[in-house]
Amino acid sequence: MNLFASESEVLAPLMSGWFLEHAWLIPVVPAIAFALIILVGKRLPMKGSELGVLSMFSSLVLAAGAGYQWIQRTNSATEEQFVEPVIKSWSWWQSGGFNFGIGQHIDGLSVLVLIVVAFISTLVQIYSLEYLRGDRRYTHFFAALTLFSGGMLTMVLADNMILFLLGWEIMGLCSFMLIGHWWEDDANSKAALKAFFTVRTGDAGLLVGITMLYFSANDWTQEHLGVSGFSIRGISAWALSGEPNSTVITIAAVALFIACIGKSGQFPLHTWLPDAMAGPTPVSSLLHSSTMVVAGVYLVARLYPVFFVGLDILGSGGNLIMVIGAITIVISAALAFVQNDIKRVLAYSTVSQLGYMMLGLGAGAWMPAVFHIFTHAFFKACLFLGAGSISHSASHHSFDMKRDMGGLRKVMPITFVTWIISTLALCGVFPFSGFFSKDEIIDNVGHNGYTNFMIIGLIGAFMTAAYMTRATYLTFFGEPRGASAGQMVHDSHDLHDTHATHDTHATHVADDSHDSGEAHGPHESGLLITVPLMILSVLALGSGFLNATPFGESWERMKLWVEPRHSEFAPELHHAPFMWSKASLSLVIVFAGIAVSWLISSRLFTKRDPRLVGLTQRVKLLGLGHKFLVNKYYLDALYEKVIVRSIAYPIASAAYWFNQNILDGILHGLANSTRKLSGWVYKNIDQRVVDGTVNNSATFTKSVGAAAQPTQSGKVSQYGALLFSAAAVAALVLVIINT
Amino acid sequence: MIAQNIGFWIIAIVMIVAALRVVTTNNVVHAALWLVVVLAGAAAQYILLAAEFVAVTQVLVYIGAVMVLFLFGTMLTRARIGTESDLNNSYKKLGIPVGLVMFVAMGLALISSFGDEKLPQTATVVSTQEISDQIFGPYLLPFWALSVVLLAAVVGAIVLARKD
Amino acid sequence: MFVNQFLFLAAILFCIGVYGVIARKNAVLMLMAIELILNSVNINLLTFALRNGSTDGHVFALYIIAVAAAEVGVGLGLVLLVYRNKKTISLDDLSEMRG
Amino acid sequence: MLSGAELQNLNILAAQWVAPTIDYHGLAPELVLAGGLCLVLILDLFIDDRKKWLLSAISSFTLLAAMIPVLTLGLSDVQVRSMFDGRYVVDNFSLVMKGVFLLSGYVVVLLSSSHVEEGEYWRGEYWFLLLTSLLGMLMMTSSRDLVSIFVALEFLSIPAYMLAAWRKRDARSNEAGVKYFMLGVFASAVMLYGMSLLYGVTNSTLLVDIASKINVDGEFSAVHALAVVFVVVGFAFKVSAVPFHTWAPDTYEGAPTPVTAFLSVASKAAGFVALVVLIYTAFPLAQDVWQPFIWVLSALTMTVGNVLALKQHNIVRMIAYSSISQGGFVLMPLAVAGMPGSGESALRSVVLYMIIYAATNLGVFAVILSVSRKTRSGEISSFGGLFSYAPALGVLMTVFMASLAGIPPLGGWIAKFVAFQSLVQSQSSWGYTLALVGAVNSVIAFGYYGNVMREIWMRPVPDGDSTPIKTPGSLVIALAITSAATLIFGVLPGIGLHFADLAEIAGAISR
Amino acid sequence: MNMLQENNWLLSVGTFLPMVGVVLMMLMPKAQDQSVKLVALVTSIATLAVGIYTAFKFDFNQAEKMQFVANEKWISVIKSSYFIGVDGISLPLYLLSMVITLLVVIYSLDHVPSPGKPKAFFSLLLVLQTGMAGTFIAQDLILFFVFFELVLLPMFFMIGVWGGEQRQYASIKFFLYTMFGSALMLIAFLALFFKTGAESFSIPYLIENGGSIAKNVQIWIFAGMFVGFAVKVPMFPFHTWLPDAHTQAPTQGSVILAAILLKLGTYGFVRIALPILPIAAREWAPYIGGLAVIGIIYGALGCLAQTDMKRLIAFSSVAHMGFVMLGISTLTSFGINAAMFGMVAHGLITGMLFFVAGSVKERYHTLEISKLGGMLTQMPHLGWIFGFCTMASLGLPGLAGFWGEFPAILSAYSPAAGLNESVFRVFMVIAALGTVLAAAYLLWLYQRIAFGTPKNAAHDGHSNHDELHDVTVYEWVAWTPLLIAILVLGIVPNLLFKVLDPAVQVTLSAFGG
Repeated sequence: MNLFASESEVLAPLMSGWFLEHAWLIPVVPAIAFALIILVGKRLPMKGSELGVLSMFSSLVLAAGAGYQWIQRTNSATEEQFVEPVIKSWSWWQSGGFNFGIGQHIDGLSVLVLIVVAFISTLVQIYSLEYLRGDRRYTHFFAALTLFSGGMLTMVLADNMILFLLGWEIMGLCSFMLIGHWWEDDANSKAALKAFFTVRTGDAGLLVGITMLYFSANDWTQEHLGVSGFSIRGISAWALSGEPNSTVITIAAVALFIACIGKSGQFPLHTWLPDAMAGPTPVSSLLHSSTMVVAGVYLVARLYPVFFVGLDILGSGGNLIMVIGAITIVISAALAFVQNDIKRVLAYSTVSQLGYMMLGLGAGAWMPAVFHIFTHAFFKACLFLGAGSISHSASHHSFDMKRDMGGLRKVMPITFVTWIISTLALCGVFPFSGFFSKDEIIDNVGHNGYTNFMIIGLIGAFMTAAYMTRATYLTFFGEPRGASAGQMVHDSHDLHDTHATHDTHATHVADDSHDSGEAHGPHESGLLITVPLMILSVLALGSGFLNATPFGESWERMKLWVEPRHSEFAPELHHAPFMWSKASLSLVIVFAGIAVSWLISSRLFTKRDPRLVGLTQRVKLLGLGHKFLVNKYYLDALYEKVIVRSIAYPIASAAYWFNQNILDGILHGLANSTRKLSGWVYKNIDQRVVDGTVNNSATFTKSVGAAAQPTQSGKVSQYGALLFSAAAVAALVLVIINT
Repeated sequence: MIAQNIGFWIIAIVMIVAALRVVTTNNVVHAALWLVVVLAGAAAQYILLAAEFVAVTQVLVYIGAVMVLFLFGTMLTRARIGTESDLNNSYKKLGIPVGLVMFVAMGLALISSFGDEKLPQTATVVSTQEISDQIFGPYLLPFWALSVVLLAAVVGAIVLARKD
Repeated sequence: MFVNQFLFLAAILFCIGVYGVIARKNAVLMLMAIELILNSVNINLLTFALRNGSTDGHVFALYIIAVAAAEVGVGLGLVLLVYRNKKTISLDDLSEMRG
Repeated sequence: MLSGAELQNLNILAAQWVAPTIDYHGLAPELVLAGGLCLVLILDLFIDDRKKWLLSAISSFTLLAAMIPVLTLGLSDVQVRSMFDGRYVVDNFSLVMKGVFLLSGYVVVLLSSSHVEEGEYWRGEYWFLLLTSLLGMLMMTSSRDLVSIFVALEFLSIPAYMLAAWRKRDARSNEAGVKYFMLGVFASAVMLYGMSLLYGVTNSTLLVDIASKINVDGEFSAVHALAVVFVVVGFAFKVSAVPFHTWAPDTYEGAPTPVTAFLSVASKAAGFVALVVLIYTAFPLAQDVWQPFIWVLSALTMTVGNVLALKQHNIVRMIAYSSISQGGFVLMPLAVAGMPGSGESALRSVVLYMIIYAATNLGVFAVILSVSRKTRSGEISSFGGLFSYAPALGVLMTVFMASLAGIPPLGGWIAKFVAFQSLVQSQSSWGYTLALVGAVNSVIAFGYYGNVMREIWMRPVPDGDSTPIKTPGSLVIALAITSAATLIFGVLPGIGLHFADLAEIAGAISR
Repeated sequence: MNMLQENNWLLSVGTFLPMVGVVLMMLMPKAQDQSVKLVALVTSIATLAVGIYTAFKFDFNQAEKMQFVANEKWISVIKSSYFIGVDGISLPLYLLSMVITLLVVIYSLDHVPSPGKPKAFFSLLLVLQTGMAGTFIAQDLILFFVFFELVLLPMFFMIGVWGGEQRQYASIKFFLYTMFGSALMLIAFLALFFKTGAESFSIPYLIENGGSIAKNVQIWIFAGMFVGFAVKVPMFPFHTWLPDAHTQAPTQGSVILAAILLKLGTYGFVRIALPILPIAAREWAPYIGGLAVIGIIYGALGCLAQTDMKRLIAFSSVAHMGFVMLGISTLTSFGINAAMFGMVAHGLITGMLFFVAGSVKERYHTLEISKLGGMLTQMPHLGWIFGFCTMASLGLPGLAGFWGEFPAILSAYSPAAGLNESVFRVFMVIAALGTVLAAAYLLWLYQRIAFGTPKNAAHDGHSNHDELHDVTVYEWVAWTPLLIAILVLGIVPNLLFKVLDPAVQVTLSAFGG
């Protein structure tokens, strides 16, 4: 502490405020709400949901207040001054010289994520009021949702790793509860199991990492900062102090990163995430797009100094985080092409976007990556909720784009518009928010010298644009199919579509109270659904301007507020100067992706529709006069035959095959072989060897008895013989000894 | 001394032979008679060992009383007077090694401890008075006890042996 | 006379008695074999009495003779009892209880 | 060897015979008992058949009356009363053991009374022989010379031989008696040979003299070894140590059950008393012979007794093997009794073990007798479901079994504990090894004790007849005494240990 | 010290009060089942009241010192005395045993297992209580041993009489194992006694003097104790009695086994083995740690292989106690704190799981996992409670299980001075993997049992359908305290650590701080 005291005295005093000082209330509110919902929820008029919404809203207000005061705080600092985070900690328990604290660590990053989480949670809860109305476990759902938010908020403002871990695990638990919300079906509960288990697998890394960091850092932090080795601030400072042994910190960083891989669905542990779409759509929207999966990214951002030093970010030609991030981007984007399930497309897209964040963090592009967390949350939540809206009101609870959707732009205008905005944001089209974050990441990756990774990023951007366009086309354009065309529910669903049955399941119960009569045809969703969509789409459009690098320094508000200035607590990072040339390159790529995909999609899917065959023929013939269409036509064949058929599909399919058979296979194989191993160990080691020894010793005892029994022949002479011979032998032995 | 020695050896050999016959003969009555020979030989040896009173007691009690008991026992259990084939165990050879081992143990011990030690030359015969002084002095209590033992043996044996 | 000549006589009688006990199954003969052993003990005692010049051995021998008589009495009583119930005094046949 | 002059002296001594002084207070317990047995024998002649129950009452009163002088002796100021030149000694050790014999005799009388009344026994003679045997035991506790020990041994054995065959019509009982008798005679023959050698090499029958001459200057001849081994064999038979145990199961099984109780407790205890007396007063310096011998005996006894007990179906036979194995535990500390420092604790352990074992085992027989009155069976399986129709007996049997298995807080544990303590106290590898053997055996032992508990608690009633058992009053008293003793010794071991703390006799050995 | 001896009657009363209840019950006529239950209930409530009063009187500022010390003559010949007292280590376990007994009694009011005989059943329960409480307060090795063994018989009968189909085998196995261990332990105690000069069996005395025993002797003595305690814990490879005993025992028996009896072993390590024989402990620590992590992995694998719910929970005990032993093997105060916490937490959680398993068995008449399913549909409350316990058991932060597990792992990173760090770090990683496996088997269990649709085949048609009632009042009353405790200890672990820590520090003073 003394080391830095003199320095900070010179600098201007930082502003603080009630909201900053009491930020710890933010997770406490939902925690209390959770308990109340569990205890009295069912007796309340809205069955506890009002408590959830209210608590999230209060958290949002608190978070917003904290955000406002934080901005004031940063403004009160000088340009180069490190803005001290508002840290409060209390001792939670101590034992054996260990002091486990509880407290808050409020800085730009945490305030940012707090606001995002509270905001998205509020909207999702409002959305769920409608979406899950009448569900048999309505109260439980809100309880879990609230607890989830509480967990996430706890994790975000944790001042030490133990509290961090607590929040982290509570989220894992809630994800289990929420994914498995409709656990009557095996597939759902298995998905829940898989999700929690995969995440837990990564958590072993977190445990190891925390432990290693604690023991390596504790002495230093106690001496210099007077805090324990669990403290995030302490660890950060220690990592940058040049003190740590490079091996230790590297291993610790890798261990922590393993946890992030599990939580953030990075390659190769990403397979749980698409399966987790089995949960209700609001859950997907909240947990698996904008908040929970971001936890892994958040961990990297939070303990950035550790990773920075441990993995030698900026110091080498590439590192683990970047490699994993890059692989994830491509792999999952490719996968998104072959999905028919709209939520799965979004899920893979999430994975891919998380890959961007990781890539950015790995490449030293801290600010863009964090900013991407921010923007991504809005547009991805919007997309998911949009998908939910479609399924809820138009496709009769199906998520199958090919069979049950199409042409919905007309019936669901609001959903359509919000979807398009969010899609453009996701694709990174100027001026939608995604552009300002994703493009920045790619730009900075290149700027920091990782050209190869930048190219991968660009390829990813292309693919993103393409698959989103495909999905959009299938959903909103073309002619309505299946349920969206008013057909009745299919009784036999595809295998990987089972969750759809369960969204059905949910609302079947509600049919009597639900006036919209969804079975009668597609229509726009109610206000409780559309309003959140609209809010989110506005943010998807506008949030990018909070850090709009193209417009110069003065627009980079977020950087000012969030990015820690270089100090003992934060590594020094450089930003790529914005250049329109580079930006336009990526924009071109994005548009190319959209265009190509659009063309292919329209041709492909239209062609496949038997009712449109004639039309297609006519278009083909009439196309001579429409250069644009004609060109499309020629390219169409080319793309379809050469690119799509021979490259995209094989690659994507291969990736999917790889995913299903190799990665999942390995996972399942691991699970199976563990199960088999355990069976074998149990049968052979436990029952035969260990237990067998015991049982055999009993047998042995008995056989000794059997061997001794003949001495008991019942014949006096033999008894006498035994008596005398024993006496004789004893005498002989002792006589000889004593002679 | 020499005469005593000769006497010892003759009696000893007779005793051993007789003892062997006791344990090998196939006639119960013969066995009893061979036992008389052994007991008588023992009495003779006691005299050589200057224990007249014991020798007399031996003759009285053993040859006089115990042998009669044996013969009665033999008769009451209707053993045949002639030879019998069923007197021995099938595993009687087991007795030989046991006896031999025991003998080796005893022999080793006796040789190593007493070697060629000799008995006192001037053996005065222990008088009956000395013995009675002992019995009614320090060994009085066993004597009392013995009376109860014999009473119990008599009472018990009668109860067991009588028909009822 | 050597001490050992008496002692060995006793030892031999003892061992013959042991053989007899093991070899015989007729109860009366077994009792006789025991008498051999008891006599060997008496020879021992009297030898030592002479060797040590004390009378304790004599007293001891007398007690043994008396007890032996009692034992034979009890033994024959038991033999008779057995004979009455089983019509045999072959002790090998007395092996109803074993194991 | 001796000069003429010395012989002359002996003659003079003999000539000057004076009547030995007799401390009648010291002999009072024996005299009371002797009077009682004469009374029984005589009354038996005059009493009408229907009033024969009086004899059991007289017997039990005799035993309790004999306890009075034991108590007065214990309270008197004279610590040690020595008679007949030290051949008969009344010290605390002998008093404690006398008390044990008298009280267990009393319990045996209680056990016998209903049994004897109902069976076809010669009642008057039964009590007479029982008291005779007990008198022999009292004598054994005080005997300190070879002749007395030998006579006492026969004193207590001869009536017991006959009692074992007391169910005259029953071939098994006859067999039991004959086997016991034959083996008993073999063993006493061997023992006598050993005693003759002892007398030969030490020229004394007095144990203290033997002790002073047995190992004069560290030299230890082969005859000493032979003598010690043979003498120990004689008592090893009595305590049914393997391989001298063979009679025990057959005799226990065949003999009338109260007699079995008597044999397994009192007779065995008498064997231990003699063994202890010999080891502590006659052979303290011969430990190189008897320690290894007893070590082997103890290990064998525990193990063989246990493993054979596991296979038994008959409850009494199982108890027979169990008591063999318990004998092994009693022997355990004696295997290290000659080592520096552990003599005293070994003695304490043996005495305590005997006391507690007596209480527990008699209790077991009381339950067996009570139960067999209903089931008329000796099979272990006849105990099936006992708890359901006779909970009190079930619980008591459980208590006794658990005590035998050495489970706290029942008496058996402190007995085993003290035995282990003594072994460990020797701090020798012999001690540790035997302790391990004992530990393993105490676990095996639970196999059959637990089996009985399992029958009682967890199995159905074999014949479905679950009418309650009517226990005669005498058995109830016996059960009360034994169970109370078992519990009290376990919970407050200090009481038992108080009696077992007999420093003076151990004094000879604990250097 | 004088102040610490105030109210020293409290412990004796608390320990032996149940015996009064037993005597009362014994005196009662056979048929009066209701009054038997009443006596049992009243006795256990009174016992707990005394326990709470004890806690109230306990000076938490001196948690490191023995309090309510009573030292009376007992077996003076062998220098053993009735020496009792509690400190911060004992108190939580002492109280836990009382609480668990009361809850089990409450549960049993409605659930006397077949074949009935409530009088015997409640008597055994109360005898067990005395034994358990006594073990935790005994400060004399012999007294400790007596109490330690006192619990054997009641448990033997509880398994053997009221257990499942294989009950007789299981009960004998349980007994033989434990007896074997305690026989060796007894010899070790004796050796310890003589090697410290045969002065006293009192634990404080031995702690003072035990350290001076020669190293190789210490190692052997420790070996004896190790076997005794390890059987009870149970550690691999002495664990095979546990699944059988747990599976076959009646619910109440399983609960007590899991909640208290297993703790006797670990408590023995902490209270006796480590402080008295510090040098040997240091030598043994790597092996204990190794066996502990083997137990963690092995128990988890065993769980995965199970098809029986109760057996699975039983195997999970092996794994959880592995964490406890890992904590102990580090010989650091932190590790032992973790272990102590783990003991309490495991007691609460696994006890609760066994309660649930018992109720499942009662309703479905089977514990075959393949025949169960959809519990949440049929009995939502039971399902949620089960879920809660599952989560607690797999070490979810915020619930009690975590504070036993994670600190144990943490402590393994830096074991006490003199222990091989790299070995323990390997242990740490393996243990961390063990948490993954724990999640696997528990979640899988939960998924199979609670989720899905009910398999009606499990209870042959409709005949038993009416039995599928949700949690009953008795169950609620018995379980709520446990559930609350799991939660409260998870949120405020300091409640326990505050008490434990000073005492653990003192315990470890033999290791030089």
